[in-house]
Amino acid sequence: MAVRSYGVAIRDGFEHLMTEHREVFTIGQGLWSPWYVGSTMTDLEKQFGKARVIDTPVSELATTGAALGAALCGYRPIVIHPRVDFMLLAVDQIVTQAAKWRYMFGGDVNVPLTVRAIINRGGEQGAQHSQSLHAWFAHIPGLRVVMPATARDARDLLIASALCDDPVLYIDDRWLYGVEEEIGSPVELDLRLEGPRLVREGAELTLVGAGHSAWLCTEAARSLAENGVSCDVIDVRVLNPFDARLIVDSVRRTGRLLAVDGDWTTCGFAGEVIASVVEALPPGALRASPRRLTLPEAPAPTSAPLERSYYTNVADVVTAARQLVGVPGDSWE
Amino acid sequence: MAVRSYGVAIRDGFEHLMTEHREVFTIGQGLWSPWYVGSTMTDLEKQFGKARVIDTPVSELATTGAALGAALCGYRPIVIHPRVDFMLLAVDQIVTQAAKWRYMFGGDVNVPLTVRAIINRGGEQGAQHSQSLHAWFAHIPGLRVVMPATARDARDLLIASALCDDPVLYIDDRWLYGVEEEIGSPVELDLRLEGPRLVREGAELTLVGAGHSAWLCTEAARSLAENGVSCDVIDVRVLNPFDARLIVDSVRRTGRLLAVDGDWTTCGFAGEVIASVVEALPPGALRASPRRLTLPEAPAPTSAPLERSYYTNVADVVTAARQLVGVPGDSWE
Amino acid sequence: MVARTSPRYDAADTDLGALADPARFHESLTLPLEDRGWLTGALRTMMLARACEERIGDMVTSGKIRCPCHLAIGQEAAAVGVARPLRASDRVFGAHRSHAHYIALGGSVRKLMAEVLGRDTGASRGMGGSMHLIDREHGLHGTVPIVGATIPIAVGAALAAKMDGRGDVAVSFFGDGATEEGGFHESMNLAAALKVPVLFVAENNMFSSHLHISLRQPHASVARYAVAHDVPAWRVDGNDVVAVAAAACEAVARMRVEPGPAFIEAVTYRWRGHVGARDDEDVGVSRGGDLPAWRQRDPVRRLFEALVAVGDADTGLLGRLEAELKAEVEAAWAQAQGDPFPAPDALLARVYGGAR
Amino acid sequence: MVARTSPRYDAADTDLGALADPARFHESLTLPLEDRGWLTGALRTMMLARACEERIGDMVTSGKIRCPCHLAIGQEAAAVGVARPLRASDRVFGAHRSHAHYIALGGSVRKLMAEVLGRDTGASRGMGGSMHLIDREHGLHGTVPIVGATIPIAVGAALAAKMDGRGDVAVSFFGDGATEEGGFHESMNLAAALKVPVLFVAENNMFSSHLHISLRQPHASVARYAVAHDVPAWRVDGNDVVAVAAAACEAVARMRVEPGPAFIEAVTYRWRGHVGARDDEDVGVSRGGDLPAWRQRDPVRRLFEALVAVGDADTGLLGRLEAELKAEVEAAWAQAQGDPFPAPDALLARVYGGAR
Ligand SMILES: Cc1ncc(C[n+]2csc(CCOP(=O)(O)OP(=O)(O)O)c2C)c(N)n1
Ligand SMILES: Cc1ncc(C[n+]2csc(CCOP(=O)(O)OP(=O)(O)O)c2C)c(N)n1
Ligand SMILES: [Mg+2]
Ligand SMILES: [Mg+2]
Repeated sequence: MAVRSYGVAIRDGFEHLMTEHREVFTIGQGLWSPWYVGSTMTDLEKQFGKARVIDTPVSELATTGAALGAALCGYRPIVIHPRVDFMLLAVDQIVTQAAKWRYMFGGDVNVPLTVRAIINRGGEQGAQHSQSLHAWFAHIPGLRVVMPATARDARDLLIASALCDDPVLYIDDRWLYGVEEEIGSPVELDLRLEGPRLVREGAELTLVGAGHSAWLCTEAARSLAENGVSCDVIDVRVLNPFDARLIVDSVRRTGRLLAVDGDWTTCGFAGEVIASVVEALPPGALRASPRRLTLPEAPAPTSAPLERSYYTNVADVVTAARQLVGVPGDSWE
Repeated sequence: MAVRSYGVAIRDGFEHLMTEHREVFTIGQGLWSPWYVGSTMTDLEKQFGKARVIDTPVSELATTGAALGAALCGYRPIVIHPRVDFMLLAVDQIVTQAAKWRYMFGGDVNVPLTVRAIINRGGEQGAQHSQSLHAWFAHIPGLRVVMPATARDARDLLIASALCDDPVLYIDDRWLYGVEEEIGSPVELDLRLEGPRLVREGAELTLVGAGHSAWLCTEAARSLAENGVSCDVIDVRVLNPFDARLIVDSVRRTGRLLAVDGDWTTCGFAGEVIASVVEALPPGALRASPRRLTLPEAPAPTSAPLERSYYTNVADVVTAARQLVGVPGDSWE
Repeated sequence: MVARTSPRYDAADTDLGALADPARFHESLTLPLEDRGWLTGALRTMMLARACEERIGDMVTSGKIRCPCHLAIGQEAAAVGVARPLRASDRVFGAHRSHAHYIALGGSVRKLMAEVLGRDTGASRGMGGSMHLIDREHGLHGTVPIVGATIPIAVGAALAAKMDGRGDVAVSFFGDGATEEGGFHESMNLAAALKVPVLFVAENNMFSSHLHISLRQPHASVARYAVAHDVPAWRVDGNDVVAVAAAACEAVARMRVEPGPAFIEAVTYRWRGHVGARDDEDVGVSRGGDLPAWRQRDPVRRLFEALVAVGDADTGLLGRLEAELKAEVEAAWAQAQGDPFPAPDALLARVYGGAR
Repeated sequence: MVARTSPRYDAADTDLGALADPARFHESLTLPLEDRGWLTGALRTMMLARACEERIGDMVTSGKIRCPCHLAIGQEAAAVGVARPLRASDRVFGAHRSHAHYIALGGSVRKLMAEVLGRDTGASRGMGGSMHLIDREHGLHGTVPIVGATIPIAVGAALAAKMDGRGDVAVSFFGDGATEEGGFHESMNLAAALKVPVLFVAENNMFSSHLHISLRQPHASVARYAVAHDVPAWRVDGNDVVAVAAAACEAVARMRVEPGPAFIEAVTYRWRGHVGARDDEDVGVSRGGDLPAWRQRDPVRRLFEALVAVGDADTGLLGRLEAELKAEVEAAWAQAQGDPFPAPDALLARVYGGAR
């Protein structure tokens, strides 16, 4: 057991993969850069050589397509997009090629491609350097979508993604790079068996989130508990294929659901959580109307005060939870 | 009043726009082609000249960006993508540029760009020639998304889109081109005032859909009525910004909701309809769990029998509706 | 660089010159002294591809085939010539017009027919139809209809081949229209930067759907892009299977020993319309009246006459082969029609991988 | 084509030759006989851009500015030279490194400072920061940080200008890295096909973030792409404001009368790091030790010395201007710091358009 930050744990995942699996290599922008990918790939090119840690021209589409091509020929490439925003230039390769390749060729072709995209927001970067859009990709059959919320998952789900024979979009979040956890040595999970996890048990409310939103839920649940509100917290982990059963069972017990998502509302993942739950539960199973806590329906602003109010924080989750369970404000001191 | 097919009505919309508004022009692939865009633009280039009806190289991204650039300089371009699938190569220009342009430059810049995308599926075309993905675009603040279901809307919402000062994604569906309606002369609507429309009133169930799905709902409601099940049918028309109030009010009355959508389930538009409704209604307002009828979680197959079972038809809607209202099967002959 | 047996075309030329003149190159081919044995086989393969596509065209017209079919009739020499130096461990990718690529690499006619009929016995098990063909056994790793989509994928296959270190190469077949997609340029630069063994094969038939290249690009020759991206290029008469094969052999031989990209522009013409069996003039697309002349630049006839001239074929061969191949295709078609469709569970069972 | 006053560089050359040699072109500029009046203004504008960016750099270091700032210190001549033939009705677009473009076109220093501070009085009303600048009054229609994104947008602005028929042109500023985006090539071809008056200005500083162009492209000169796309191209010393202006004047003059694209490759170098005030060597990016030599190719000093040589400036001018501009920037900064942030309702009120 050792204390690992989320960022360093990602690097541990790369190190494990490239040491144990010769067919794994990484390609993308900024892999030889001191700042592009934070602490998550530091000196990998020195350790494994620039032939397996490939920095590229500013060509998202070709780089992603090339990784797909290598995946079709016996390798397990991990293509890196330092921002989700940049990856949008390559959606054709991810969504129309990789995700459909096995199917349109009869089901027998393995597509062990991992696309790693980094959510990198805040810091007054503005509208074009802030998007997450995980809902877009969770919408696509054939594409597995993973969002780790803890250091262990950051490492082990990266490993599971690379070892999976289907294309996987692995999305990590810079806001989590500093979060630490005590973890053991790397484990090779079978991604097809992974799904949402109950990370905290409670009785009055079910809090659901993925990635950084799962972290917000956990933090909020802690402070809610101190104020006598006990919550189930579910870390979604795998957004597609989405298995809602654990969430449904939880809401059946708590009767209340708050879905937190650091993305936009309309057709977003929080709405999917709510829809999946109410479809599965009989009418009358809820004690309160389910609620989602998401971004305002606006692009990301730059101006500091606007940016502060734009993003959801732990206090916002606590407030929303409190309203849902109907705890009056004054009982909160 | 004249009987117009949906396809020809779109052409009427172009004709009105280009006759009445000198700043309107169209650009995209296949505009001089006899087959690309069906009956919707026939001979427009002969009528208005190839300087205003511009066919292009196979360059979706540059063509879309160019239309945006013209929109920023006093024109009202309509860029055509003969298939949603091709448009994916241009999502950066639509989602990261056009949709955010006004906002990131302070709110005062008009972006009167219309992107017209055609849903063109079936006919054993397969996985790469079948996507709709309207949920993706409805997810983006700053981008208005319109899906006409009738000939009148096909024409008048196209006109409203072109005359709107915000970027609009207008999605029409080839499966509707033959649907006829008796309509008057073109009307210039203010898109900002348009939204979902109640196209049929009933008591037991609320059917909701957009574009071709709205047509399915209307057809199904007719046959359901013949069998004693009366439904509200709501044609969504404008998916973003999404105004769910009409749907919420309907479900408050009927207590039952079936959302039909010709797209995938996870993070799709049907889920958004359900989430918006249950968020707004008090617990216990529903008489049955809401339900969505969407595509199977698979890319589009080509093989005829698989393709037949892949797409939703009127009978599927009727069956799902019947189950929701709990009408036993045998009472149906 | 130029292919040995064809007139010298400088890849840097921005226009096609004589190659674009349909009145030229009707004469029979000049055959190389070596490598003659292969040519009779090449004739047969080109004729087989054509027989398949003529059959498919008829069945599209009759309505028996419903998936969109893009026929390469008239362009067979590009596919067959490029296939000359290839081996099963190479990785070939195509696009929407790839029946000839599939046949040139040795694909089964029965599986092709079954695929366009959506049968479980098809090349893609009935999941892809004409626009999605695969035959990994013979090195065909996939053809898809999103224009330009397989170009970067082929670059990655070449990267894999380079990492394997066994001298395999990747090949990307695409058309002149695909050179207008940004991904094509990104791919050329990436291949040059990574020095991977990918052969870009542009079949320049001067049309993208209904539009002649003069309406889409300032110049008619696309090899000029290879020059800009520092990729060695050959421009050849794409209806001269000997010229295409010579360029391919030269390019591939070098790539196998010294990994790096290469480019072949094969100037050709499609006899049929963009999609389906018609010729498009029926629906008002002007082909400048060039079609009849282009039919005279027939890659099959030109090779056949050359073989007769050097005594490698008798005058009756063409007719005998035609009859034989027609029968072969007919038999495959008949079998395919009896083949089963994918089972209903294929709809959901083929999306994700099975147990590891 | 070549710019009049600079040595003849053939745009078809694939490498930069002397232009890439930091030891060259340190001497003062050769001034044209005509158009001298403009040069003193050009000196002042280049120095103003630099003064603004030095201030911004300091404030980034001090933490007073938090948005990412990409400084163009050392590259001022490209912006100021290209601005020479432009008028307010032209449409200019930039990218992430566009402070100098904004100043060169006449943008307000106060609004620039307010923008990087996120104030409602900023160029983009505090909604964009350093990477999103607009000043339509002076012809700047937008700068954004998605690499290559404004290139096709500029092509469309040029299409609009052509439709307007008033001889206006569009200008797209971008870097060498942007030429690796497919959209750049699509845009060049589209501009050539539509014959629209867009001037593509590639500021080739030989770096994309941490990577030298030799690690990204087979050749160092990007003008070769213009040749492939049949776009008339000039390659100039980007630190020679006279050479840049000459090329721009020639290109724009032609475009105004006869719509069509043109391309200028301005070879230059950035003195600071990719982002922020540091030089990147501090974080381990090797710049090959070229930085000190490149500082000697200072576009400001070279113009100043030339002006002194011909008697258009006295030796004290540089110091006086420096002090004056420093004070101007300081004042603007002070005012901007007192400016209000956007009101809370701006968060949602600026997404869609208001009443028609
Ligand atoms: C990304 C994309 N854009 C547009 C199309 C429509 N389309 C299908 S084939 C084709 C023509 C391509 O021309 P070319 O590459 O020369 O191939 P050819 O048909 O001549 O063999 C086009 C534009 C498509 N399939 N994909
Ligand atoms: C589409 C996209 N990919 C990657 C990036 C990250 N990025 C920001 S600036 C930059 C370098 C661009 O280099 P160049 O175009 O030469 O401009 P310069 O920084 O030299 O002025 C990169 C890669 C981005 N912003 N957008
Ligand atoms: Mg073609
Ligand atoms: Mg640069």
